[in-house]
Amino acid sequence: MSAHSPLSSAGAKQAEAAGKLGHKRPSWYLRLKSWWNDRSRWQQWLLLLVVVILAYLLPVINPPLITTEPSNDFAISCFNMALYGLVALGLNVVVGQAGLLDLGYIGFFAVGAYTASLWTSPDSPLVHIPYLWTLPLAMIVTVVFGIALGIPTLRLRGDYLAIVTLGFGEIIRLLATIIPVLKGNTGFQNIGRPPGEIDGSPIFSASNGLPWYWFTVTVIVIVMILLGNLERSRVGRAWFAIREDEDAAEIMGVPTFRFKLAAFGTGAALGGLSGALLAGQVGFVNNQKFDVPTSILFLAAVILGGQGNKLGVVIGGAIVAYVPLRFTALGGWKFLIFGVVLVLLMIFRSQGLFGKKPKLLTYTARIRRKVKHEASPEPGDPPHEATASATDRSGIDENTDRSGIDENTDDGDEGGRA
Amino acid sequence: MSGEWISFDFGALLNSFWATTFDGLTLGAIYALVALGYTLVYGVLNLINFAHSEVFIAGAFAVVFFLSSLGFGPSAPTLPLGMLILDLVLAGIIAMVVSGGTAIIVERVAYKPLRDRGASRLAFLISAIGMSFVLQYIFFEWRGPNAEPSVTMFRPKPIFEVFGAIIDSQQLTIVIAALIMMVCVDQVVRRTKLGRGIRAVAQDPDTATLMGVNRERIIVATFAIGGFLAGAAALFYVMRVPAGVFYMGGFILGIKAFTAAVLGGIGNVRGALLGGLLVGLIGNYGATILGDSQWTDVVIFVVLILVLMIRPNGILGTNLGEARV
Amino acid sequence: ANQGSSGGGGSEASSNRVELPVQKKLEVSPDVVKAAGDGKAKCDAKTTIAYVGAMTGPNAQLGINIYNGSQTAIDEHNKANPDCQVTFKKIDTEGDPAKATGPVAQATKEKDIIGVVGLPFSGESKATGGIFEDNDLVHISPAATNPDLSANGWKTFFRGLGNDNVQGPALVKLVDKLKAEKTCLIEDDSDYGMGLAKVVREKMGDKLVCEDAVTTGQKDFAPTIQKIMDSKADSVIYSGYFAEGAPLDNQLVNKGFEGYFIGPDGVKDTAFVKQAGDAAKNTYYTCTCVPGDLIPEFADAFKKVSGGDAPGTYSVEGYDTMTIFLSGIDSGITDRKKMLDYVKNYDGVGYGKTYKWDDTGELEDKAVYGYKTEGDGIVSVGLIE
Amino acid sequence: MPLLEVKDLEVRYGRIKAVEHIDVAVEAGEVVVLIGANGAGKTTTMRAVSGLLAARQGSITFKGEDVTRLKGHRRVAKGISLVPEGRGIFPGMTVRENLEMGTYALKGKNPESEYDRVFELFPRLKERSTQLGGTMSGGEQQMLAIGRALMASPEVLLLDEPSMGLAPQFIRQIFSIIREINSQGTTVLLVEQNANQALAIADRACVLEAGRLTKTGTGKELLADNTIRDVYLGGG
Amino acid sequence: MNADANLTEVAPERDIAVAEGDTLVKVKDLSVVFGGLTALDSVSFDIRRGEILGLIGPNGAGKTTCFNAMTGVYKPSQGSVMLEGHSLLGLKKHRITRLGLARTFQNIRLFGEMTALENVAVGLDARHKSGMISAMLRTPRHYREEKQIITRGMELLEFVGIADRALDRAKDLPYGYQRRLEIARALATDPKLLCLDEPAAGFNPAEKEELMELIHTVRDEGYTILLIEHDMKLVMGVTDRIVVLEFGKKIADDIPSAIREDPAVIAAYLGQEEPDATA
Ligand SMILES: Nc1ncnc2c1ncn2[C@@H]1O[C@H](COP(=O)(O)OP(=O)(O)OP(=O)(O)O)[C@@H](O)[C@H]1O
Ligand SMILES: Nc1ncnc2c1ncn2[C@@H]1O[C@H](COP(=O)(O)OP(=O)(O)OP(=O)(O)O)[C@@H](O)[C@H]1O
Ligand SMILES: [Mg+2]
Ligand SMILES: [Mg+2]
Repeated sequence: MSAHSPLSSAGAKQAEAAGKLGHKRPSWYLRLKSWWNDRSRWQQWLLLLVVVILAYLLPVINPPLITTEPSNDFAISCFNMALYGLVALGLNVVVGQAGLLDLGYIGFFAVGAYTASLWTSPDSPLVHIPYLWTLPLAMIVTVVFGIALGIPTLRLRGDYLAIVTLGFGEIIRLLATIIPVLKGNTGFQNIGRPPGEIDGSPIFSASNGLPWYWFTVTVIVIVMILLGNLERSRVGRAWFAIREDEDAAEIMGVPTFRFKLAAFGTGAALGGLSGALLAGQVGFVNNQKFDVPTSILFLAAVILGGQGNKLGVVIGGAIVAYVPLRFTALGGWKFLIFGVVLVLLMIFRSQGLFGKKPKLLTYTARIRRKVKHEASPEPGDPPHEATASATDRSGIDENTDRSGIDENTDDGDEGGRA
Repeated sequence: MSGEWISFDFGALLNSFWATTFDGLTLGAIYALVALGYTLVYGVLNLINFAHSEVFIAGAFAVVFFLSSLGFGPSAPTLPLGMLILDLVLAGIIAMVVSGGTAIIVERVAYKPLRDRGASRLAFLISAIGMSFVLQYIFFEWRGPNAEPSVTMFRPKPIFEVFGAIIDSQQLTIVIAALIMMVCVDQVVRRTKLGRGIRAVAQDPDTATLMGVNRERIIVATFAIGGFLAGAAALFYVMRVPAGVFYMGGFILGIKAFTAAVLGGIGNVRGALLGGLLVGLIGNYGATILGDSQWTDVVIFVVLILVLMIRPNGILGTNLGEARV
Repeated sequence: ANQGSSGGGGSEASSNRVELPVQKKLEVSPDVVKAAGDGKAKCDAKTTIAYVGAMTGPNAQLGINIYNGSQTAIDEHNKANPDCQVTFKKIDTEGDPAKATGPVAQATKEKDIIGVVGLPFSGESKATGGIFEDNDLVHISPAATNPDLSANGWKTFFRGLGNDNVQGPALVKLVDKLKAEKTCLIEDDSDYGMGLAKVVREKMGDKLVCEDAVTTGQKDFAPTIQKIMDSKADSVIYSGYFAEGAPLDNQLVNKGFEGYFIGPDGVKDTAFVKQAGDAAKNTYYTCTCVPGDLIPEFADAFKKVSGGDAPGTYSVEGYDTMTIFLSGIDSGITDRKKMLDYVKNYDGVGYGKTYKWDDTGELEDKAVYGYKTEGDGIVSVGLIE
Repeated sequence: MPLLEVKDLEVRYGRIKAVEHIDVAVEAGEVVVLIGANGAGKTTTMRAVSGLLAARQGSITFKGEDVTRLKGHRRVAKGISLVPEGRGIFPGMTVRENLEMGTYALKGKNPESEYDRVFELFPRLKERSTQLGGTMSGGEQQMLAIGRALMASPEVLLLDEPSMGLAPQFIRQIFSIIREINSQGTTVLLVEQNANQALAIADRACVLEAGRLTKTGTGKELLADNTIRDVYLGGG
Repeated sequence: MNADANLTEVAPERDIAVAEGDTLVKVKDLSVVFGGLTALDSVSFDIRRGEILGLIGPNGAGKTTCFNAMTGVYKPSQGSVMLEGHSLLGLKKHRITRLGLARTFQNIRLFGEMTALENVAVGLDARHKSGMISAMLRTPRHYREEKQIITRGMELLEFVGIADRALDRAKDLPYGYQRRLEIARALATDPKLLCLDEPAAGFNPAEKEELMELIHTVRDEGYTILLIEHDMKLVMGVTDRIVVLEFGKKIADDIPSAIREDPAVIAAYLGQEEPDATA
């Protein structure tokens, strides 16, 4: 789509909207952001810590109004929210970072779930291994699937890739039905769980969402740190460049195919991990729910949260999981409302709730100092200075907001090592 | 099923080759009509109109309501041929109007505001998905989860035999009517001013405006044409699949139609036709060779992947992306 | 059982079809246990029985049939027993195994719930049986038919109906009764459909001339129909649900098929008749469910709850299972352990069958009824075995 | 009364003000040239006049009629035609189809003579009439864009840097073409970096700097202006 | 490698197999055919290390096509391109870039949403090695490379004169800055040969002047440059040698002053010199 829209009767108002709307922040966002930037480093860390602790305590606090009870056990709901968050985090690598439209992400999720089932459920003829081992195994298996799908198809552009991935997801689901060892609708029961018992009953049980939730949140925190590291590296930049202009990226020396495959593989691994976690918590896996609408829901989670923003997509995932659990009683209406919300959100905030451009360089604070230091015009500067940049002329300076370079380290990934 | 989960039985296909073929073509003609809607909108806006499947099913609901209000029911009516044709044409027109209207509503609600704000492509996709949800669950809340009671328009009668396979009146009606429509659309896109406008907006909306093309009108017209074709497809669908009209009915068919559009080369009108027929055939052949209907979609998607590996832009698609650097 | 006499001998022509006579009346045993009890029960007002299962989503209808049956029982009970007002709680799973653990965990957490009617579907039952087991909460499924469910060693699981191993042979028997010679077996991809098909396949022997499998959501069945027509079968057993069964039957008849279409309880739904239209005339059904509409007093009470709808598939089971819990409460039971014992040792007559379970939670009474299409409804043709 | 009059125009991109207080009047039959450094707002002005961008403030009148709120395609029908910066070739249409698009706004007719005229001006286009527009070379696309605008026989032709990417010989040709169509009665509003040649054919010229109009005068006046010479004419 | 003390890092020490003045790139018998159209017809020329070679010719002569064939965008139907004696044919585009051939685009193709510095970083990454693991675990190499991006990236931006907007989105930059950023990004890949496709398009004479200086400075830094440009003043002022194409064929290859006088070139391309004002 072109960024410009033709003139309509809306006239000036529309010109205002054209092009830039995606980057216009509502004032609460700006205010929050500048407030955050004003905190000192240790204050930010402390606040982050509080937020993380609050996140861990969420199911224990079980806040009224927010709780999904009495329809759904809140701890299990929290686990589902976290799980969707993890899924969104993985899909975000593919869609948000590398710009590859994947409508069949559910396929990887399914492969992960089946991996956990096949190696732990008594219904499976395979050798059984401890559940925790299936998590890395699921990641490995899905990466293999991801690469097997990616090699022939990653040459495809945009929507062609989208339909092929959609097809892949469907093939996985249908094969789960057709291939007898995958037990179709009958499914696998009594899938393994992490070890540990209290008073003779297992810590990780299907009915106790709390340990599962904590476990998943911990996984999310680790994954976010690792992905944050990736983002601010050669890999993250390559993904972003591919998303912007694949041909140009290739010509600038980015091995686009390899990096696309890497994105696909990373996404697949996280999808597989999520699937294995779901299998463990529910303890039962069959061919239901690995369908296209769920896959699309995953995508919606990413866009809703704001593709590119890790924390944002996790929240997006949590919202997508939460709404149906909270409003179970509404029946079909909840999907209707969900649809309306999606449309409205895209109209009024097409970048998603927390959309922002990721930072792509490691030394964020240092650059800013450097640039500030060097920005003072030199005598020999070209007369471009005189023609004044667009932003110089504008009333409101949005630059700091857009530059993608801020002092803060939102995911806490830098300070620890820098 | 028992035993080996995959086995190839080409004999089964040979036995009923022509019957399978004709049936695949009939089904494919319906896919093609819906695929055209995807392809036209893709052509003009470069986006997958995810809500097109609901545009289609809206028409199908209209057909069912209209025909049952005329007294059509589970058993084939005993009407004089002229009356029957009149009723069916009327039903088709109503379906086209309903589908076309739905398409325009989708455009105005889910796309126009985004266009005015210069949203990203993905935003359009999500908005379309949102709209698709909305329509689906409007149907769901309104009509419940079950399919509509069937209306039978006529009992298919054998018309003639080709290679030992019987072609019945239903197949013939669907294929001929669908082909006529598709040829018309192809001609409209190729030869008329509207068609040129559609192509221009597709390739460069701003320059199209500079040529005097009313972009908004072209977009609405494109959605409307896509809707009309979906409406026509809906009539044939109800004719062929009487108990198939329910809130998810569009979604299921939509994915295949969309696959067909991509297979043929999305954005390409003839590609949609070719893709539709191919998807119908491939599905039927695959299910026959592999022995189970469950294989239908697997075979379709596998063929899609294979074709795209060889022709990354679909069978008739052209690649403009790499033309110049 | 009241069986009809067989008609002529020919199998293919519709004129020679065997018509099994309609069952007009269902004998209700004088000993039937009703929800009202003796009217003198006393209990804690917080005592709760829950229905856990689909209330919304695409599979909601079956759930609605069931909890309306249960609601009928509760209403009857609470009206007759002013000192024992049992609370009825409905918890929605949407029939989805992945979503069911949350609601079930919630149900087991609420200590006032001492018995559960549910879960209706086999998949969700598999996913959650362990949770009930861990919490000693007894649940009686009024609809799940997968035989494996009782093989888990769960002590809290009971089934208010015969499983697929009961219904499968009944399907075969029905084919025999109809004097059909060549049968095609079409299964869907559900646990239910595949499980039943397995039993049918074993029992059917030489009569089985073709097989095919379809997928949930499929609405166009051209290759399947081609196969059936090629095989010259005079009967089709469709092992699945009506949503796919109806269009299949309809398209089959449109292509000139003149034999029988036979389906299990998943097909037995008035929606099937509506959707298949005239084609449904060829359809017979089996069901381990009791024809509730032949029990006028139940049917009348049910309609008051349902807002006028006649009892549907498993409505009677909904009533009967709830009644078992209510009679337990009336007898003074206040906790889960005792309720579990009560159900385990229960031996009573319900509207349609005798409720007494073996060690695994399977019903000993294995009644299967036959049904057929008549007009735009479904009527019983009596017990098959 | 001027044929085309821009008064106090202000255009923004989002919150960014691109141009303000722009006043340009083009009399019928004139060639008016806009010059200015990169980013001065020339393209923005042209796009606003042709209706691709909305005016935030100010007015645009054409033949006495206020067209400020008129949609872009309607302005084309009235006789305002723009050859955009970046050429705006339809990449998937052949050269001939691209030219045909030029006649879109003309009611029905499709005059062969127009093709002949364009083909005569640009023989390369005739040679390549079935090549896809998107595969033409940079300069060839520029010819196509100008040829396409001529197909519509507009009353006012807006040209945004028509010489960009053209070989020197060809640039001269383009300027003589501009003079020719001007002499045939088409009014021209021209944006050029090639200020020397542009000013030479201009009746009047305006200088844009940082979104504002800083100088106007006849072509000759500006050619002689020292500061202009230094910056835009390359001291030559 | 060069004298300018405070800019030494802009053109880092690199092993280039050939000496100053020797043939760096050899284009031999290169042909590109589109359908029936021979866009490039057996073109041969050498590019010597350290020179600025101009590539001119009428519109549609095949200049961009020649670039595209050299950088792997088009597959030549015949002929070869050798860099330091190694053939580039059949190599992936990113390989060619890494081997030392960088380019800018006739139509600007920056990564619009990325900042100027990040755009340059992508170019610098072509020489970097850290992969997934190294980035995820932040190995010392990762830190080293990231530090290099800041120092060298900023130096490059400064070098082309746009360091003041280093943190702005590329698509918000003025046109001239974008053109310069393209050059900086290409330089970041440490090219042995830098190919510029009409870098001055859309510039006014004053801006062209500056660009000319910039190109000179780049060369003085030790880069070799291949330049496509239609502005004769710029081409004549900056190049050491000029190759002229017409209809896909090479019609001349000489020093600027000779080209200016070459009758074939005048006929095909330059046209008769005449005073502008009377055109
Ligand atoms: N789509 C856009 N979004 C934001 N700012 C823009 C956009 N297009 C142009 N600008 C800004 O508006 C100002 C005017 O740009 P414009 O393209 O009109 O300049 P110009 O005079 O045509 O320059 P050039 O000689 O480079 O063509 C510039 O500062 C530019 O950065
Ligand atoms: N993909 C293609 N298909 C067909 N013809 C092409 C293709 N690409 C280029 N051409 C043709 O090849 C010829 C050479 O094009 P090229 O882009 O190399 O010219 P150029 O010398 O760069 O011209 P300019 O100065 O106008 O940019 C042109 O006539 C062009 O139309
Ligand atoms: Mg401009
Ligand atoms: Mg070129």
